[in-house]
Amino acid sequence: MENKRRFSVREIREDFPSLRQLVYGKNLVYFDNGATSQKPQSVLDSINKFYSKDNANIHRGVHHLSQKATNEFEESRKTIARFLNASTHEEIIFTKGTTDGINLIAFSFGELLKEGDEVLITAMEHHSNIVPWQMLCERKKCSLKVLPINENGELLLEEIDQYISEKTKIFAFTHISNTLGTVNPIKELVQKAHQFGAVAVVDGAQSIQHKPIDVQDLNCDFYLFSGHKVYGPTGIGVLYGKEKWLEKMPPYQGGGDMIKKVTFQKTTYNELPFKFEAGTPHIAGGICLGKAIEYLSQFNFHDIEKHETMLTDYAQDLLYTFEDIVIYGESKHKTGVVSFNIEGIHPFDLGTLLDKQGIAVRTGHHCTQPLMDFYKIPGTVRCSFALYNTKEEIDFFISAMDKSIRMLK
Amino acid sequence: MENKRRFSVREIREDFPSLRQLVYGKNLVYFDNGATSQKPQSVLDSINKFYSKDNANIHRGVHHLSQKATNEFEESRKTIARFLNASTHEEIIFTKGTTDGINLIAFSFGELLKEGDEVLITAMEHHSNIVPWQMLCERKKCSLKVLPINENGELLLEEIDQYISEKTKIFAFTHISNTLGTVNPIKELVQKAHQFGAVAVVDGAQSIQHKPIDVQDLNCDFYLFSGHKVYGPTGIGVLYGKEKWLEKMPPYQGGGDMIKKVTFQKTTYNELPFKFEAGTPHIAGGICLGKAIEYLSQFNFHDIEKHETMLTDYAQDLLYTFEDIVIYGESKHKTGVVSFNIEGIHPFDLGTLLDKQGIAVRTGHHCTQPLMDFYKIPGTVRCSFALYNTKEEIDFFISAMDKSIRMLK
Amino acid sequence: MSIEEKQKQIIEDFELLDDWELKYEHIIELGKSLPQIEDKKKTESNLIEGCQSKVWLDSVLKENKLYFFADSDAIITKGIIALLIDVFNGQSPEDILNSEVYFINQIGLQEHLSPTRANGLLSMVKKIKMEAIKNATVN
Amino acid sequence: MSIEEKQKQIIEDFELLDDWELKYEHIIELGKSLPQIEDKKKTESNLIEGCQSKVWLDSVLKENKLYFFADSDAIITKGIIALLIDVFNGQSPEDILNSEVYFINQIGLQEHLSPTRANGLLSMVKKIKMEAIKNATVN
Ligand SMILES: Cc1ncc(COP(=O)(O)O)c(C=O)c1O
Ligand SMILES: Cc1ncc(COP(=O)(O)O)c(C=O)c1O
Repeated sequence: MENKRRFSVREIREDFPSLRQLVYGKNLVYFDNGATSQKPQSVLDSINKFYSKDNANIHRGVHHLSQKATNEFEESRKTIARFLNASTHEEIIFTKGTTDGINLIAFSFGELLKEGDEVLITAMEHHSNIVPWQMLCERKKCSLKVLPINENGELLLEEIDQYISEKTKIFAFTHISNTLGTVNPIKELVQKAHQFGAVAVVDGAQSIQHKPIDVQDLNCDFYLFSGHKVYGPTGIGVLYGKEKWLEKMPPYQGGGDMIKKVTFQKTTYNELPFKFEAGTPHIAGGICLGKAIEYLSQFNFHDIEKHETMLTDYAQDLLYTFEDIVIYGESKHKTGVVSFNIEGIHPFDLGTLLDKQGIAVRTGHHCTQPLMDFYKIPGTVRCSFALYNTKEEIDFFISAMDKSIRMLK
Repeated sequence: MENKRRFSVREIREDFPSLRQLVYGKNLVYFDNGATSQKPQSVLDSINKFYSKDNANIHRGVHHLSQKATNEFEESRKTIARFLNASTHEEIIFTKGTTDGINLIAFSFGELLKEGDEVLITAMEHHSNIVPWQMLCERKKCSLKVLPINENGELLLEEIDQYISEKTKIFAFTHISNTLGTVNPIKELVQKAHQFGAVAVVDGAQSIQHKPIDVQDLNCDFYLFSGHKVYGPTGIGVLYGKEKWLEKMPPYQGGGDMIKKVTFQKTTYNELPFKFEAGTPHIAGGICLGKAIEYLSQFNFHDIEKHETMLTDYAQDLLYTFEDIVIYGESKHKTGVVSFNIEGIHPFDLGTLLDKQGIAVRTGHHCTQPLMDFYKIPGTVRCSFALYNTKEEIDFFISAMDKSIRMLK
Repeated sequence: MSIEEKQKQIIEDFELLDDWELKYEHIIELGKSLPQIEDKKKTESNLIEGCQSKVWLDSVLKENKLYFFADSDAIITKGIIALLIDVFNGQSPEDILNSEVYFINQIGLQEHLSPTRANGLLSMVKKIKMEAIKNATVN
Repeated sequence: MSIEEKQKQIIEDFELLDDWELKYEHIIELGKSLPQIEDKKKTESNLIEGCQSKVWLDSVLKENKLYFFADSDAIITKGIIALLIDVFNGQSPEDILNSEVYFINQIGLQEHLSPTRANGLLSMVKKIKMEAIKNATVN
């Protein structure tokens, strides 16, 4: 057993400078972590160090700075590979974010699809895990199937055989719903995909920061996440892919670094992971995402999960005391997110008044319009938690809710 | 006339913390600016400020931080639009970099091409301005034509009519060659493209930092650059496109932010520029690229050009005093870059010994292998200059060259 | 009263409301008292879709003066709309076109004008001007 | 001498070369004195392509001992290759497989082992091990 850092929220909060600020003269309460997380000082320091000490372009330079930057970039790739338990660091492709990664798969793996093939997604997907597949299906004349959910916001697993078949080539689903907080049984879903010969694409945008991930144990074919949601920088993300697929897939973008040899007649492509990393990558982002992962790795993940689930339950229990509350997503397997409405009140109005009290929640459709259509609502108010949030913040949020509702009713 | 900052290299160097460092105990001499530039303190400060004060996801949030971040991101877009003199800021698309931008055009504008159409590039292009077009031509059964150069590294303009015709739909060329420093007569090239009904794509990766750009005056259809080469962060770049084309082009990536309405049956796309910005963008990168552009805008561009051309000429003149030197690219219109070899010495050996003396030059093919094939060499040693380089650095470089050659011969 | 005078009036009114609660209570009040528009007027062409709340806007021209009818599904948006309508109602298309809306900033509601597309307010000001253009050229 | 002893020897030799110039002069000297390999041995399959310099490597097995022949178009790369060959020449495939190359780091040439793909050195160590595997399994 490694010796992990003691999980103390008070100490953790000290690590995040952006939490110590006033909004309209009030202490910031940041409950919009599903959209993006705040960054620890260690990540800020590493960004600053990179740009003021190590900044250079990578992979092609023989000079000292270039080699230093290259080493750090490639070390970060290894850190991430270990974090996900990938079999080799060559399975770690740096992307712009989850969206970029899904588009890469939809385009590149998509090239292996034929007319009449099917792609299966679920009814709780983020637009980023819907639109690229729609575009692929249009391009390749394939069809898109959607596994439905029940009112509790759970997948209708008992009906899955109506939606998956030998025609299904890709089954893409989210690990945790960004709108409902539902935790899907992804190991089971991966097995289902494989049973029918489909690849399983796991959208990990909302799970990487909440749960330990072991891609070999999950046996998923692809797993994606965004740096900015896991305490890292913006503009960087990761696509994990099984080597056998990445080897088969054609490149997505062309450019520097992804080639072995270019002539005007013929171009041969570089090996993994570089085949999928055309152009100068987000060097600072790649290096500092590694630092964010190191930050997270200090802790025992069990402590993080316990704390975040406690916050979710606590918030939910207190919200249920409001008259006219509707909570969306009532699965027993749920974490990190509470999405709700007060009947007769528009989420925008509630969000605006909470904001005036220093509380950052998200309101709207959360890039899951089909889910809003399912519940027949324009949007919800969503609290999403991170490891630095506290019960006291939730108490304050509840009293602010009280005041806001009184003002609006 | 605006009041511009006095151009003092000594003062400018003070702005760049990374220049004040030792490499193997020697003062860093950074001549690898063509690969990436160093960053001024103002950019570092803005990155730090963003992550420690304003960090939030943008466009969809009603809360204070989200609005602040959104405002800064969109202000940056306007700053860049003004810098390029775009007709509207909606013509400014944030990308990952030049490579990403060219791929976007090749994919999306490429959808408008038909079998038998042609794409024209030049013999001095960077791989990023070759491979995406090769991939497009393969996908759409089009053919790729290449305008040749002469030994001096200049386009054979007098022969262009053999390469361009009514079949040509895209003419893509670099403004300044990253390997040779040749400055192409792009206004003329744009006119030529238009004369045959082709769109003109200008690779500005090596010009944005050296020359004032006025896209309306150039009348180019697309102009691309990378943030990291213009004193800004990594992982961010800009695609300028004429509104009329951007409106016609289908989206490139699907996801959040680029849609108006998603249902499983039908998705409608958002307006410009968002149609081309799927997913959470590189928010910090976008904001801080604006700061880099503001840094550059303090100066009169004429002063920058004068200084950098002086450095280029000075280095070249001194290099000519070496026996057995071959300089590649001897156009009269040349700036920022000196590429050379000493006969009988491999560029890698020279680069290694210069590095040991604290001098960062680039060696190799500079992602222009066809150009290396043209000159029948494995690579060159390349010095590329930025506004903070000095004559004294060049003097030191020349003496280090002297020592290195003595060791190798 | 001219558009200018209306805006000054609103700014003065809001100066008395010296904390955010009073301000927003007032706006919510205005939102509640703005007459809803009929469902049949809530057409696609009258709709300004923000990312967060919907806004419908309709207008009629009477004796070269424009009158606006508007609604929103969010009450705060509706309150701000009520202020906007109050400023522009009964003004000529030309005056509307030549006017500049600055009161929203000055009463501390600038957050509702940000380019977040979080609500349809910015688009609404645009739409009001569009209506003015339409009616000014007919003229 | 064993692989271990050879490496120790090289490290000791380099300790006397106490600045970068002496070190690199020595490497360049080694590079110059390493016999070139015949052009016909410079085949595709013997080529290790780095981004910057080319390396060719060939081997023969004699009485269960491996002997290497190598070349490069860059002289510094060739010098380091000469050191590598010196370490591995005349060793058994098994010993080569079980060895760890650490001397490059210890003589201050770690920059040549970075994953920049700037030269073929890392790949060369790999290739040497591959040759050893090939010959060890034949055995
Ligand atoms: C002329 C030219 N085009 C394109 C590129 C590619 O830029 P990036 O790697 O930032 O995408 C470069 C930079 O290396 C370049 O010099
Ligand atoms: C479940 C899910 N998938 C995908 C995404 C898209 O991530 P990004 O915007 O970082 O590309 C998000 C984030 O909003 C998400 O929550």
